[in-house]
Amino acid sequence: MIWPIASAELLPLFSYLYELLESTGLPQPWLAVVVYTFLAALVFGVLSLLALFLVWWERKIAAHIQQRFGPMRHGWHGWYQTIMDAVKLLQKEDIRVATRDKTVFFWAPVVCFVAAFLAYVTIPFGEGLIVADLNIGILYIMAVTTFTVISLLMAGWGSNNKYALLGGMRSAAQVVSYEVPMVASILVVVLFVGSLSMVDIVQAQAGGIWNWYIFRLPYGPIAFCTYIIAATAEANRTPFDIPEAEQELVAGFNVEYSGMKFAMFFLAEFVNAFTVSAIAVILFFGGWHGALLPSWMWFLGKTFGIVLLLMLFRWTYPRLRVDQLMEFSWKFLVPVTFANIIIAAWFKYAGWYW
Amino acid sequence: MLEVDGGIVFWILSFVILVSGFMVVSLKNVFHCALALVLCLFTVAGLYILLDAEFLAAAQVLIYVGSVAILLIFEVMLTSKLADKRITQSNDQALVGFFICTLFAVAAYLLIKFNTIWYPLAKSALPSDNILTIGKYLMTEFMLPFEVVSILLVAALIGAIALARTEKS
Amino acid sequence: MIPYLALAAILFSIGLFGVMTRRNTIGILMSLELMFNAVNINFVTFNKYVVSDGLVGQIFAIFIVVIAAAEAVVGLAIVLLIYRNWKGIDTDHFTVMKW
Amino acid sequence: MLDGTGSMGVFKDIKNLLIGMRITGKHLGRHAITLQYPEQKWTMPERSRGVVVLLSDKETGELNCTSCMLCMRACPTAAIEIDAPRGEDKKRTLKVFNVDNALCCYCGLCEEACNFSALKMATMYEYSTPNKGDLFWDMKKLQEAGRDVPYEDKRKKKKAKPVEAAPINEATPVKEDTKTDSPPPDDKASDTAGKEDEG
Amino acid sequence: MPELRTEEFQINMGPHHPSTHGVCRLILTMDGEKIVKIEPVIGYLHRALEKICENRTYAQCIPVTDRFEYVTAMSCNQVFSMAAERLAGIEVPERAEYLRVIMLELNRIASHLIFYGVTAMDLGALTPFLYGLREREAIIDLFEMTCGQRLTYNYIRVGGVARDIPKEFIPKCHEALDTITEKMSDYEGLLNENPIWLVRTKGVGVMPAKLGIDYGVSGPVLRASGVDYDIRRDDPYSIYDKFDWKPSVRQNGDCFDRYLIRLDEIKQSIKIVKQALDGLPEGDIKAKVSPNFKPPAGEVYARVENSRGELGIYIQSDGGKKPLRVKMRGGSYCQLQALPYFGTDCFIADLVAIFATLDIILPEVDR
Repeated sequence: MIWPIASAELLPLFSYLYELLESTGLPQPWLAVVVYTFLAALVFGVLSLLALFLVWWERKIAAHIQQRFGPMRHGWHGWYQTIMDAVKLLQKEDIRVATRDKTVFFWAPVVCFVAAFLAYVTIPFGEGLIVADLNIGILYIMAVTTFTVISLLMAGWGSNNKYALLGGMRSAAQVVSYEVPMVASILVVVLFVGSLSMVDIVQAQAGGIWNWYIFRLPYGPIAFCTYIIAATAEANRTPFDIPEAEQELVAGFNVEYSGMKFAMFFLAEFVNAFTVSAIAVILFFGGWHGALLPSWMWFLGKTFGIVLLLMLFRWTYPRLRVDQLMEFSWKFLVPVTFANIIIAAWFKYAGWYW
Repeated sequence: MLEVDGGIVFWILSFVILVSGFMVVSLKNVFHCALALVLCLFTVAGLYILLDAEFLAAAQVLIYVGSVAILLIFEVMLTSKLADKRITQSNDQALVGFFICTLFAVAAYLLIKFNTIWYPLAKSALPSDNILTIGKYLMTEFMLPFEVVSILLVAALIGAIALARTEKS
Repeated sequence: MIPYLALAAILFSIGLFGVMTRRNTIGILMSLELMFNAVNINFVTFNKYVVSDGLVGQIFAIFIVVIAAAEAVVGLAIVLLIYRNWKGIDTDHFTVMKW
Repeated sequence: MLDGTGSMGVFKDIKNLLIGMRITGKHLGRHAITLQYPEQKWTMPERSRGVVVLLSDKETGELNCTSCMLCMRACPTAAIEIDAPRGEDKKRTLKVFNVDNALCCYCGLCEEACNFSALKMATMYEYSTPNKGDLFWDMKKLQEAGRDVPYEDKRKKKKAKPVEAAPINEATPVKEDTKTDSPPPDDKASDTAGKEDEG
Repeated sequence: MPELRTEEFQINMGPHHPSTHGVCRLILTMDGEKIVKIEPVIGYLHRALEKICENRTYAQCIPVTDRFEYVTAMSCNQVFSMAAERLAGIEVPERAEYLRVIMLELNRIASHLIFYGVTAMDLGALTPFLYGLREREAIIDLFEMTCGQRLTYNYIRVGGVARDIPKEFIPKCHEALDTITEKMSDYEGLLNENPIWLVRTKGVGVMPAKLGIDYGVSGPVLRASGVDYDIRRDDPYSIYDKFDWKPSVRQNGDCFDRYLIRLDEIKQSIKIVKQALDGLPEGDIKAKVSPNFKPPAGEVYARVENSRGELGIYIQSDGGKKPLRVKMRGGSYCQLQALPYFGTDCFIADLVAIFATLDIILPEVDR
């Protein structure tokens, strides 16, 4: 039994756990079930903590941009404020609209939450620190993240509220149109690696900062820019957060949600932000590669750097209007990314890339 | 990877496929039907993975769930009002239809099971990297259909825009 | 192999049932998608168990998926048009050939 | 690019977007200008109009109020209630002096109307309560609250200046330095306010 | 092919909606995301201020006017005092006039800073809001130092002002104005050239000048449409004619011009305050007025230019110590009633932008 998730740094811990499991005398198939359940719980736990940390971090960044303090009450600079918030949301009354569509209303946050976490099956947190290295890696992530849209549509419909419905429809239109430039930006990298597997993509960038695709590829920076714009839109963050848009749609699709259901949407949003940042790091910034520090630290550090960029976007720019958003995608991003692919393909064909 | 008997997974998946598929054609609320369709298509993707077609599974989810189902849901939202009275979806011939379809299914099953001689292949395994192979096929043997499909897609895109856009007076 | 084909056959008949009995146009489109999927399952199954080499079945399935997407787009555009003109999307509305 | 200014517009737009990022990024490194309220407090300016208090004579410790009722008449919301029946020697004795802080609109007209330095709007502001009835302050509470409030005695120089209160000696500026987050710890106003809270 | 129709639906924007700046309800008829019809519903904040004034003496009315338009409460104090002074024929000392102008203009700057922040926030940029409030805080501190209150000042009185400024006011005021002048580059850098901001505001919600005049719109909103009309210059009150300044006018009448014109006005106001601080004479700060003075019977209408247009007060007196009738006229009301005529045929997001750049204060509408 080889642990699929075991980096050089964490291997001793995992092998010890495995021996412990084996000593209980479980048959092999059941052992695998236990192992994978344990892994799922581990990834889920780590990601929930990461999301909570991101919430806190975003509040801190926002506060300091605006020359405030942000949360300061719980612990050092309020570091466990978000945990307390989560506990509070758990305890809160679950307010349900009487005219809601019961099934849809209930399942929407669940689908959103699950979809947000599904992507982490193929994201390598460090060298060998990956649950499953699928050969369709990046395509798989693109595929499962579309469930977020379904969940937003479900929330919009299930709430039986016009604002929520508008939010859901906006999100559908937005995500469908930004998926195209996002995939097209990713293709530029995939073209050079020749594989969809996440591990292969990262391995191709081994050695030195100049091997990172943002520097190494022709038009790498442009691909990164288009990717990060499309990713901001996919993660529903300002300046593309029109499905929520407090000032227009009050809170869009999650206007009728409260308590734990709201918390699920909220956490999923931050997990999504982390996902797109992690993909950006894997594609353009060399994934876990880096000197001295353990690989997972490099990965997390780089990802938080990209998340910081997303946060700066959020707290600097006004929000686009819904039709301008579409126009921007179809009239600017799509042509640019397609041209980028053609140029990159030419480079690849001619063997010019360095 | 996970060493679970493929048989159990198949039965679970097919159960979900059939139940959700029946929900698609029998539920009163069109929105619920669309969601059932999403579930059905997603489980079909799981079936593809069992059949060693990972790329097809990903494409299924990406295209069906990510685009077609969203389009359908969008359409439902555009065309039926919220808090609408449930739209009548079945007609008087439902029972007859059900009977005919059951007959069709039984006949098909009998044909498959008893009346056809299948030639089970010598277990020459599928290509290990099926994405690579599909890519090669699309660029060599199936080049022409591939291009034709792309033209079809463009035509569909333009056609849809032309149909749905409002005329500026 | 037989269970896969049987599953596909039943799914196809479910889709057929939907196409025959639904009055709502979107419902009919959804049933059509079910039928497409049943066919796809068949192709992929044959690809695994019958064809000795290559991935021709999967390629066919991919083409079908693409064509289903195109069909959905055009079909839904037509549905939208019908809705705008008749304020409803039941098949009962389709009583004229042109307007 | 967004407003269709053509291809050259893209670079201009990117430049302007980066300018915005630079401004917010610049602020990210700066220190917060807000205060952690219950622990740290601003120094209230001397003229700040907080809650109404009754002032007492510095030597005798008795109320300065002469029951002239001017403040009661000046009050636009009738928040002040005075009952001072004339005694046998035709002099009024103050029996009831109530201020309903729920009605008070903090306009400061009563303070200006008073010619005897009998009441003042002190700089204290922390008297919120979950119970509306607690906002009704009677004479004892008002006197207690005004015990340590510094004031300028107007009684000696009768009607010298009608309403204008000249700035008192060490009138502290509003905020010493808005850039620091910790005001001087021993702040008189907040000290008295704190006492008030306990009382 | 007949004209294509789509389903219209109604949506209630407000009374509890984040971008209606209070409790205003707009009944929107929507065609998808497009707005076909707007129907404002007002009155959720009605407090009968005019009636309350009729039961107060003139001095007691001033705190009531503070609540009329609380973002620029100084203007309300000023216009009521002006009306009462004209009624009773009271001369205001020169120093008081200077102090009044300083306070009015500082208050205008504070109001426009709020406008800057709130408009940016309504369009999704949250940071400018805090920046705008940060500089406003400096001005509010000046007010608190002078009159003791941060929002409801009750500072400008009939016959003068309530108190003289403390001695550290002038250096502090210069400092605050310099900070604002310096920070203006930040404000402009964040939004003025930002392409997202430009597409969100340029050409959106154009109010034709004629429509504005027809519906009594005034102030920055009208000046953004190219009408050069400023009460401070055209019907001079107080001592505005002594200073060197000019009203800012822009031509397009869209949201972007309405936004820019406020930034221009901040600069003009800084200019006026600086001149007033330099020329501040010594002398009395208040004419001798009894608290319960009785103006002769008659009627008067006084108006000032506040940051939302013409702010007017009509007082009718029967010779008693209380006014017989008070009528308040605020700029926001006229802007809100013009909104349905130029705010339609745009997206709901545009309506938010238009509503924000009209800078409506609901208490002024509902009174």
